[in-house]
Amino acid sequence: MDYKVLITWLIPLLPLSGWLLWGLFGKYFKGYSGYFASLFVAASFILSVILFIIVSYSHGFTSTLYPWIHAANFKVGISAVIDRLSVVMLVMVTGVSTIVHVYSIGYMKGDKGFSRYFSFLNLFVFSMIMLVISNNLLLLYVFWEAVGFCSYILIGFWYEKKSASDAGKKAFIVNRVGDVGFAIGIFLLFATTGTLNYEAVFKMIPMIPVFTTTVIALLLFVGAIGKSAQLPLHIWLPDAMEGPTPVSALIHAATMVTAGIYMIARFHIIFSYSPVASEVVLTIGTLSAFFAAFIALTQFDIKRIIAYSTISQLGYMFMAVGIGSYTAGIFHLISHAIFKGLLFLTAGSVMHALAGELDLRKMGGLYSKMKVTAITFIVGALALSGIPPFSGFFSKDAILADTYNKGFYFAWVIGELAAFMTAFYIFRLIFLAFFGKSNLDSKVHAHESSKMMTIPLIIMASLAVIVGFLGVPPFNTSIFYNFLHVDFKNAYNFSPFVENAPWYLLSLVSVLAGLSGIFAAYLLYIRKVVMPEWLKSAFKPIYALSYNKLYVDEIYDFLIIKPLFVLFNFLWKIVDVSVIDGAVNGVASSFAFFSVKVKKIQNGMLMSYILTLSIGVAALLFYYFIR
Amino acid sequence: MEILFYVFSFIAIFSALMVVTMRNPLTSALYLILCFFAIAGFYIILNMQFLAVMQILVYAGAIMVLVVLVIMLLNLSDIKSFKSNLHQVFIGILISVIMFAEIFFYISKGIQKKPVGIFTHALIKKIGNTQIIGEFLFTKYIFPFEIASILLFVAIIGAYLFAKKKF
Amino acid sequence: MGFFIKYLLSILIFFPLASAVLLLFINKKNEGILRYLSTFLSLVEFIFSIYLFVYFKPDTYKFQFVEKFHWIPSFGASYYLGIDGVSLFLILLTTLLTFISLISSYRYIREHVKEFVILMLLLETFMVGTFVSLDVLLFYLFWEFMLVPMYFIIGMWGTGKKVYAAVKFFLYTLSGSLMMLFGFIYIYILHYEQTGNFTFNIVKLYNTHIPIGLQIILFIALFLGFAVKIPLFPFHTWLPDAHTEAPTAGSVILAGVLLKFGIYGFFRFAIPLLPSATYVLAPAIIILGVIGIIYGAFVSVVQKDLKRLIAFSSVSHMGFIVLGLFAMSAISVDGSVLQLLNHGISTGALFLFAGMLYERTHTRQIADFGGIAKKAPILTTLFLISVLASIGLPGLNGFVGEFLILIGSFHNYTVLTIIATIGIIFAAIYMLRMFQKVMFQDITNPEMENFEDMNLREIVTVLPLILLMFFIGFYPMPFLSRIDPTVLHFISMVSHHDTIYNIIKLKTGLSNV
Amino acid sequence: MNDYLIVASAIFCIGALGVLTRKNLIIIFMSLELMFNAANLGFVAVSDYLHLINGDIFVIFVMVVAAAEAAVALGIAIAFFREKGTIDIDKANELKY
Repeated sequence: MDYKVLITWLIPLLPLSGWLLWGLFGKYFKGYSGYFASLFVAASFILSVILFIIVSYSHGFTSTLYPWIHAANFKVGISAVIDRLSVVMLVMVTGVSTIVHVYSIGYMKGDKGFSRYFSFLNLFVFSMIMLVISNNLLLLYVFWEAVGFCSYILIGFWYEKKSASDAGKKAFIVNRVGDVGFAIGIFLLFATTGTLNYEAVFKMIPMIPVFTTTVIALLLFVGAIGKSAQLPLHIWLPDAMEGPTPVSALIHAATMVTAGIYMIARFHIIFSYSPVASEVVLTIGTLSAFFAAFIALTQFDIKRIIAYSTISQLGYMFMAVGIGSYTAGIFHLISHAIFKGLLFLTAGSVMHALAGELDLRKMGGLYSKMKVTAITFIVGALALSGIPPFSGFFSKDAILADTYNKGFYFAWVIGELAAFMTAFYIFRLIFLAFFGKSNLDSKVHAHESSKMMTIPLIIMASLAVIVGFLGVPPFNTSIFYNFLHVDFKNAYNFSPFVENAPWYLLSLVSVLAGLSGIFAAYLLYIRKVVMPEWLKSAFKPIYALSYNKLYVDEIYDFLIIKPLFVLFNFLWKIVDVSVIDGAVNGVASSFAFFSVKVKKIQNGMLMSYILTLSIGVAALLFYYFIR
Repeated sequence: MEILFYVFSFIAIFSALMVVTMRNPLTSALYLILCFFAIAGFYIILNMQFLAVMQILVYAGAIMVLVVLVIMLLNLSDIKSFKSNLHQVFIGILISVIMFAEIFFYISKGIQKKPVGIFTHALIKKIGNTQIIGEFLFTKYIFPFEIASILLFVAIIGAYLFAKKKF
Repeated sequence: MGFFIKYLLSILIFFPLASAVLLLFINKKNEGILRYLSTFLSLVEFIFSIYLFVYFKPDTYKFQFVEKFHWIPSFGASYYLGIDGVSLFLILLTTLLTFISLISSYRYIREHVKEFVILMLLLETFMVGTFVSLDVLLFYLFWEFMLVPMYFIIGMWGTGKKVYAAVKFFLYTLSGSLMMLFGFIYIYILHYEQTGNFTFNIVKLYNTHIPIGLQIILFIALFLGFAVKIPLFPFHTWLPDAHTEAPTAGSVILAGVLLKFGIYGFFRFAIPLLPSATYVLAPAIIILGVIGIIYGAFVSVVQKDLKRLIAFSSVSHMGFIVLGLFAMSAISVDGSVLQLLNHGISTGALFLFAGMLYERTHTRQIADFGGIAKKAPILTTLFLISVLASIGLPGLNGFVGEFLILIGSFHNYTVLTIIATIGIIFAAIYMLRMFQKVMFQDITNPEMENFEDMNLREIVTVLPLILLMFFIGFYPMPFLSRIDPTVLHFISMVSHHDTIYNIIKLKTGLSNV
Repeated sequence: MNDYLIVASAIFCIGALGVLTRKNLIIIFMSLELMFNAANLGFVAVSDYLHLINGDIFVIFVMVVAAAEAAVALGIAIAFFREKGTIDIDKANELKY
């Protein structure tokens, strides 16, 4: 076997074997399964880096492990495509996974499901790797669902808690709604092109009618909405924070939720040939970016704030891919993976220190008690707010600049507004949690976390600083752009540049938006120029809207879930039991009714039997007579 | 011959009517024997002397003796007739009459089928009806004949079981 | 060995019968011997059926292992056996599930053990016989014989309203199959009128020319027989009762094998015999199937009884299979056949778990459970895998079949396929709701405190099924490659009849749904 | 031949009348015998007309059956009488639902 192929397949197989090992023999490894699991993933990471180097100095390739489903003219294999896009994603996925694995060893220490946890985590890494390297839509769909399942099982990891298992179930089902759209898209694609292989599909796309392409693209996008938690299917992500925090960092910030962006980037040909679908992507992305940030303004649960922030940042990425700036989208994906992962991990560290406390109102003044955590958190927050020289600045700015230059001014304005709100809510969190008066529960003894947890934080924080420089503005000339753009050069250029505003002016606007957000938070929560309570009462309807998350859950509950359950009960109790079974039993009981009548004839009197018999004989004779 | 036929017919039908109308079972039984004799007479007219003899031996001899014996045994002669349901009597008569009418019409419509067999009166007379029946019974019908013997055997056991004091 | 392979099908039919006769001579007090011996014998039977798999030639659609003897020459009935890629796997499924359900009932069946094992083996004989008969009369005989042991299994060892359930099952299927018999005899006589010789040989009957109007009537007659068995909406109401009240082994066999006969009957008899009628009626049947998918899923959500929920989910799953079969594309039919196996495996496993839960707690009400995951991690893991297989999670068996069905049907029946696809959302809802309430959360019912995890016997019971789930999920090729030639031949056999259908469609202005 | 058949049917119907109207078990039995004989007469008459011998043979078997029936029926009558103290046919009414 070619060594490239070997490396390619070793990358997913290492975590897969890890899953089997810890899953089946977890109890024999005791506390060491975490170390081994991290080692396996780290090995995958190293191999990914090697593959990255190979690909950047040569060209991509595809490789088939074995034929999976061959039925009539439907042929799909377990096969991988290795090109620049997939190696970038591979390095990101395995890298973040490695860090999170190491962090988890400290975080999950002493949990009775230790091995189980690492087993599932490895399974997730396997699925995610396969998702990014798969070479056909079916395989993509398979691991698309598989990561959803891992998310289900990891969110509901502490299954005794009803809220946790509820959240897992909700995540799975909402994801499934998206997946159904995705699946139908695949069906339509197969019905039109007759194949599911990427290359073959992409060759066909320019030849099929735009309308069909649009429908396919929109259906695929439904899957992305579900997986990447965009409006209106975002409801599962905040609830998913019931899971262990490293899981939130890995799955619900860095990797799985970005699958939607990866998918659109991967299928950029389909999307670029359908401007309408791209518009929809842009719209949904913009709305999500804005409204999620809006909701995050007033939340008090730190993980939920970060979760809404994730939705918002994913919205930015969708904006990018919606305007055809795929490279910028992927760049933001990478930098977001790092700084959002960092934010979650630090939030986990805070939680760990405070024995699981998540409510902002019960924190405060933590800076003095846990310096490393606080500083790394602030680094992450600065990156999120888009303050140079942190990575978020470069990546977010690349997106917003493209939005402006391609003429989507409205989206640009919303984007800048959201950037302001982003900076505000994340620094509100910082000021409330790390500074100011301590509102801690007296029983809780806050302390810095162990080395096992802080070292990953430091690594992530330094990455958050470094990675940004891969995309030094102007983005179109940066290293990252030059590396990745090769893969997108076949895209149909549906939105050419219409403006050419200088990059530094646009950057200035973004930075100002971020800084003003931070300043506003500073004024409100540190200097207390205006009391937040006053604002709350002054803008009561808006506050309520934000605090109650736009009432989306309630609307779904009222409009969909409750009527459906009424329908279900109706179908069962009325239609099934009464109508159908009633009809059947009706036939049966009508027989019973007649037999009660008829059995009177059977009165035991021999004479009447004989009489009946002779009437019958007479009748028979009569029949012969008239015949 | 014609005269004999009508005489026998009259005796047979009259005694049959008597059988069903007499109140005393014993009287009925005696009329029944008379009826059997008349039927035996028919057989003789029809050249089946063997059957006529069998008729008298088996029916009048064996069966009727048995019946009379039972009547005596149960001492039924002095049990007066049971209250008959008028309703039922009426329907019975009606059905019987209808049935008879139907059969009568059916027969009088006539069955125009030519003789198919070879056993003409002359042949039967020549060979002798007993011999013919015997030959058939022990060659072609040997199997039913044997079955009949088993049936009788079973009947004996059955009758014995029924009449036994305790089941 | 040559002899063994040559008469393998007869051996497969009569071995369980001989085993049952053997068991007759064992004193009914020796329950242990009865159980172990019957398990062993069914294992031997399963091993025999593996020979079938090994010696099966994958690259042909022709009937294999054919045996043909005269049976009733004056009727043209013969003892004609043979299998193709479809019946091969159904036989394997039958023998495997019989073995498994015999092991699974060690604890559940406490009384009349002898009668139970004998009935199970008899049932196996009849089921295998039904799958291998290529003679309509032989098929019908086995088909009807099958009801008798099942009737007793439900009626004697069931729970609750067991006699009601058994009688309902019996009458429902019997009345359906009488209609079917009528259809068969009609075709038989038609064939006689056309060719002048009586034959029940299905391969010869395929060539009968039947006018389209008559085809439709006959198809409806056969349809009633098979649809009840599937069970297609609205003929499904016997299923929840029968499943719920039957003992575990009965439910497993019922769900795993008996439901397959309906589809198998369509595949082997109704569709090839009456192809034009199939094309005319397929949209209607598919609509029923899709209603079944959605309806079964909806009703499952609100079920309170564990087994009843699984039973309704069967209705939903069988709807998918009907959709795939009648969509008449090679891919979807492949998927349907594979899904037959998958449904047998995953639903069989679910019933086994329901049985285990019932044995421990003597309740089937979902609300009575909760928090079992804490007490029984192995049970939870394996149960979860089965639930996921039933949902159709990728990587497990259910996905492959379901996906093939949907992608194959999409071209011909776009809207209905989309509706069916939405059904898989509800599959996730009802299964996960159930699983959460049964396994997760905290223990609320104090009786669950003493819940024991699975013992070795129970693990052995479900392990083959769990392994199969993974195997089919990851590498379905050994199955698909054997099914595929048969299905392609099936499609080519019926597809030239769609011209007639197209003419009718033009005349009546029917459009594809 | 027709005359014989008419006589036979007349006897048969009279027998039927007896069976239908009377309640005495013994008389019913005797009426049955009448009907048997009517049938026999029919057999003989027809086989005489058609020049066959089968009907005559059949009569012999009917006689055998009649004899057997007589034995069993009278056995039943005795048993019935012992059980009920009467031979009223209407008292035999336990054979019902």
